[in-house]
Amino acid sequence: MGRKTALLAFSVLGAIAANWNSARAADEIVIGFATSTSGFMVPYDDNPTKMAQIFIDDINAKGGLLGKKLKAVFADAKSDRVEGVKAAQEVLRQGADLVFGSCDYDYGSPAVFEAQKAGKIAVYICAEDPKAGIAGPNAFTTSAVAQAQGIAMADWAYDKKNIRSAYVLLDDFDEYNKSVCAGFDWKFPKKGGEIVGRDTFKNGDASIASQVTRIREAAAAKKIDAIMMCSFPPGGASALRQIRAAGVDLPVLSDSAMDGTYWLNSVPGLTEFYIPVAVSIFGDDPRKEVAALMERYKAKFNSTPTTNYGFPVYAFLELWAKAVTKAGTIDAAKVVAVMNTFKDEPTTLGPRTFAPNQHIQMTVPLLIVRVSNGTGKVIDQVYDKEPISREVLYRTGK
Amino acid sequence: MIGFVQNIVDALSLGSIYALAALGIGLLFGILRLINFAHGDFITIGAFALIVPSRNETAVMGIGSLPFIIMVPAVCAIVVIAALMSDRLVFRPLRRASSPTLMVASFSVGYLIQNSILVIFGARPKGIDLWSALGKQIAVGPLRVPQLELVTIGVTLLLMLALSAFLKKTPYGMQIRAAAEDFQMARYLGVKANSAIGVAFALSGILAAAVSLLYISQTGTLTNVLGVPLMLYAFIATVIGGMGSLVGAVVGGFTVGFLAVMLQAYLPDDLRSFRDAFVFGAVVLVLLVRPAGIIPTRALAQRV
Amino acid sequence: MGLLPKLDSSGSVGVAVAARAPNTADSDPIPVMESEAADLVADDITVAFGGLVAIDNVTLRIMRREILGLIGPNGAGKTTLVNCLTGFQRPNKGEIRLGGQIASAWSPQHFRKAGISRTFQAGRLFRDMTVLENVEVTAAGVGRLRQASRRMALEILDHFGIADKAQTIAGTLAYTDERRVGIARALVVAPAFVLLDEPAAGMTNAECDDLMTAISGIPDDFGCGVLIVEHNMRVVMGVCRRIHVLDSGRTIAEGTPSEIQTNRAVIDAYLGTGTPR
Amino acid sequence: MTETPRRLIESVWLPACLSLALAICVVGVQLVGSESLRVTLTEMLIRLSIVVGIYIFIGNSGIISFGQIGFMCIGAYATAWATCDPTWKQIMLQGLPDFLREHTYPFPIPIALASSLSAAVAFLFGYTVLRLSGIGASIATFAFLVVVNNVYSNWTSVTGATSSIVGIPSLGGPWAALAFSCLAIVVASVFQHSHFGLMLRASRDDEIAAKASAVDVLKVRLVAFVFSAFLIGAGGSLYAQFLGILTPDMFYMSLTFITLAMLVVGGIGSLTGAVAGTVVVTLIIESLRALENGIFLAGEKFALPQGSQEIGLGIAMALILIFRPQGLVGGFELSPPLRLLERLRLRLGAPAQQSHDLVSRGD
Repeated sequence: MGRKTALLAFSVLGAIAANWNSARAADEIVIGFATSTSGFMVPYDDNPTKMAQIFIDDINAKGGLLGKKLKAVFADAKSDRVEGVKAAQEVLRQGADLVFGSCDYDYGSPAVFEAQKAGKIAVYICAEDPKAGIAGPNAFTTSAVAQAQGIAMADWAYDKKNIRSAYVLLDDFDEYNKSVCAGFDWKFPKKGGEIVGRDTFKNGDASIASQVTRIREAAAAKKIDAIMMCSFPPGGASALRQIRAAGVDLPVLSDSAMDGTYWLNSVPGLTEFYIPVAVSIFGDDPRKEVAALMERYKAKFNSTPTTNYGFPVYAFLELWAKAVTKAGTIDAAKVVAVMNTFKDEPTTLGPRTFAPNQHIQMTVPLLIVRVSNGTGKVIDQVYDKEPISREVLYRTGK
Repeated sequence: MIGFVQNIVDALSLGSIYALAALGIGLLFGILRLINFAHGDFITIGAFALIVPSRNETAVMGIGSLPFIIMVPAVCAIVVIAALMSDRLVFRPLRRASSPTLMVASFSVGYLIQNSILVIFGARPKGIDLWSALGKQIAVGPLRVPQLELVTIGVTLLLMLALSAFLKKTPYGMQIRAAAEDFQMARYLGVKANSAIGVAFALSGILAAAVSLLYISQTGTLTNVLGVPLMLYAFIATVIGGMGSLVGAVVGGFTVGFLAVMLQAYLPDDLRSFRDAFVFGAVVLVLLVRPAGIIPTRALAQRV
Repeated sequence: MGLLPKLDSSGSVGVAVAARAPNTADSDPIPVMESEAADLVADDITVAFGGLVAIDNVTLRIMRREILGLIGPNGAGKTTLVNCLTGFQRPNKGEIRLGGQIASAWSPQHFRKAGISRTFQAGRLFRDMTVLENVEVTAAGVGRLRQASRRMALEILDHFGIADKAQTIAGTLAYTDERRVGIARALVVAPAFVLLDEPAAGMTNAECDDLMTAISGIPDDFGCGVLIVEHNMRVVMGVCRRIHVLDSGRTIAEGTPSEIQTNRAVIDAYLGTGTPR
Repeated sequence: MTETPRRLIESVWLPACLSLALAICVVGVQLVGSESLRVTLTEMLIRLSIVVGIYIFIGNSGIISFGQIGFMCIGAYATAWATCDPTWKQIMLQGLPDFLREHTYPFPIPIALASSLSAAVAFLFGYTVLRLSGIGASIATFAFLVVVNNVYSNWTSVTGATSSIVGIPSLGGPWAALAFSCLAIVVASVFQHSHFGLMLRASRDDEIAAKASAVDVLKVRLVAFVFSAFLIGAGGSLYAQFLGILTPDMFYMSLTFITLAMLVVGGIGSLTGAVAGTVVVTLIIESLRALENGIFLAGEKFALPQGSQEIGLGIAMALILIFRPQGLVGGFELSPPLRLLERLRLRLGAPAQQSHDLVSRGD
């Protein structure tokens, strides 16, 4: 039995292997996507992958880069870490010069490390974990640190909304949420605000009844101006529904992961809900170029971006193209060397900065979106340039 | 003090949901010795039955927009059909299989359901609004109780009474009880095993549908794995309550609900993140003190 | 072929010799001396399950090298008493003593290591294991080395004439073979006492005859005392010198077979609940 | 044939055959030379050592444990503690004891640390709960999994909580994994042929009768549990070194269920089953993935729709169980063709060494 199975295994694996083929034309620059097109990561990876294709179209329409056309190749990372490694190997075999890994730091890292090992530039397609900025000499992420969102909320709430006391509700299910709250926890007291209470829940909790009870008790004992909720759908939406159902009408400040309208049915009649985003997908982004980008996305894919997470990759690719042009080569080391010198380099989404040990944005301009009546509206813009300390970034030394 | 009473109500409400889910698992375990890991996915089916199948990001209510009197039976019917199909296609051919085999088979069924939903509805979580009016609160003295919690507790009591009346008063119910007590003996006495089991699957389907509706009206969000944590808590509840005992399943459900809510409410700040470790640690303690569960059944007692 | 082999008067090879000299290299944890002090005693024990009293102030003594019968109508508490004497049930009151030591709180495996073994009504063989392994387990359990265990198991199987089935999976055995393996399993590693729970259940008369011969030989061949719980009166009357009668958890009579057969209380007890087989 | 060489052959045959089959796979893949296949094979071999580790406890004791993957988590993190860069640990894992925080250790110390820590935890936990039987014990092990996951997901100063740990140096490719899975197989085989294995299987078949046969059920279960945790801890260590990145959620429900499914699909009662189940389930997954990516047949590209891999796996597992409720090998164990060996020996007048067929009913 064992031997038969082994033989069978061998022959099938052989057959699978024989199906691989690789080819790269000399006049092409290949961009590999080792992102997920199946499984639970799809909602995160889908939009940015599409946005990158728009960039490729734009460049090719202009005649390419260094006289070569850009070509996209794809391999499904299947929302699985080990598959991520294999997807990276697959796109590398197809000649990828730049490899995108999954949006999430945990799920993107296997592919990013694999591509770096092959000496290529490797990019998390939208990870906001600060660690994605120090994942290696050739590793980048397109986004800004999650802390920036909490900081933006603290700035705006204190300065513009006159919020002086806040209650922090953290979904400690994952890193992203903790980072957002860490930014808020750092900035809000610094501005003079007071955090009057805090509590945690987990994204999958069936009920947050006791957390709501505690918020109500805290509100009865002391004045609370707003709740800062660090979470993401579905748990964040569910928590918001329960908070509102319990008659807690305080303003709720949140993060970019709560962007989009797809979950709004969960909280009928939601008002007084505020999020920081890089780009508004509600059709009212104040920047003309961004609005135009949105139109091109609609035209190409016949759908609007679901969240703002699709956009930063475009800005990143602009920088990369600029660096390639400047270096006159696609050699990773030379391109990275140029990118490391970018300081407040303009892009469609605003200025971007890299440094040898900082391949993530520390500060970006963020829009404040108010959600009400089932849609969002840009009401303000925040650009906090204060350097974030290491303790806040990596949440060390409590 | 008010906070404490409030926590009791919260715990009763959460406990109710776990108890209903545990009843569904306990019912099948009693008869088949099947730990139905797919039960949570029946709950998921009930939730997705409400909306129009589509991969669009915004969910559109289908059955969920029908009047209450049609919507509830329709959701129940869909879950019952799913439960009966899983019995017919998978569990019936496995009647004589060992319990690990049954368990892994039920896990396969659940995996299949989760991934089919993923393919049909897409991976992005969906938001829907079911009975948000129930979220309104009733003031009872200084206490403010969400109607939904009262409804949840009420529905649970009602379903428990209805189930126990069904099991005690109807011929099918008696067959199920006989089968739960001693399956082989019940067979000798002429209980038609497959139909009794079919009825039990249908009942567990109705219980799952009830959990779906109560749960969704509370959370308003749909994902393809929403039933999994419910199932796990319910599974724990069934065992510490006393495997195979329906009263035990209910008692276990409330125990787990109370543990979760009270620990969340009264653990100190630093330890609150470790709530689940405490809940499950307590589960182990309950088992060590009462290995056969809080309400042990004769059927499972080890006989020398 | 009969159920059990006829034994010659000197007893069988190896096994019996080993049985008579149990204290060799790796000795039993409790040295059992052949004197009154080595008896297995249930002293005035009571067992209650919730409100239900299963055993009520029962005293019973099994001596080395005797065969004691334990009878009584269904529900009299016979199996509960056997459970108490083998560690499966702790008495609520009273003590179990072995050779003067108090054994009430011992675990079942402690009892077995101390030389008290039992069979079960339902057979309870290890169904997925071979016959040899079924018997070997006990030798392993009391701490014999692997080689020794296997040798002892083979010897006892040989003694009961089932060595040829050593590699058969126990779950596939015929009913009578199952019984033989059960008894062989109880007699491996020279127990001081063996408690047989309804060994004759479901047997034909001819099979019962073989069984009686075998049981009668146990005290001499293995040097141990036997307690036999049995409904079949022919078997009980045929092999026992002494009989203990329980009814509703109480001792109602004790004596020789002929005394028991004429005892008024015993006859009432049986007529009250049905006819003895 | 005399008793001793026969027993020797019996206990050597099984691990030798299984290891040989796996070695052939590795050599084959190395010859084909596909990087992705190498990754797939390495992952399969690591999983194999995990499934075999699980088998040691579940297969022999009959207690379904949901907790064994918790030991993988413990082993993997222990490895990270021993191998990651000290400057990184000083920032992220300040709660570690000095000897871990300030140093890195070369192979094989991380693996030794991983397996002994797992084994120690298994001893403490097992000693407390293995007096439970059946479903109660299963739930206790499940609770163990949840507690381990919860603690590792929140103990920021020691595990980095949900934050991933990166920079674990990688250890070899398929060869290291092969060595480990062979080691696991040998340990499992030795255990199964030992006295402890015998007594444990007796308690699996009938706990009451085992007690009456002087078996200290708690003790034998505990021994198996600790052995199992030891191997699984080592497997976790290997997995951490294979992937280079760690988060607690990797070692939770889905891995628990997939490994249990591998064991049950293969046949819970035999080591051959554990190996066959792992290989077959991996093959099903990989074939479906390949089909989903599309294969070329006669110049035409055929591809299954997205999601058919998961759905196909669910259906395939259900079908296997329906048609073979005892698992693929149904409790059969590869055992030496003794009769054939005997005949050969008689004919040749010398002990035979090689043979190529026969599956016969084993333990």
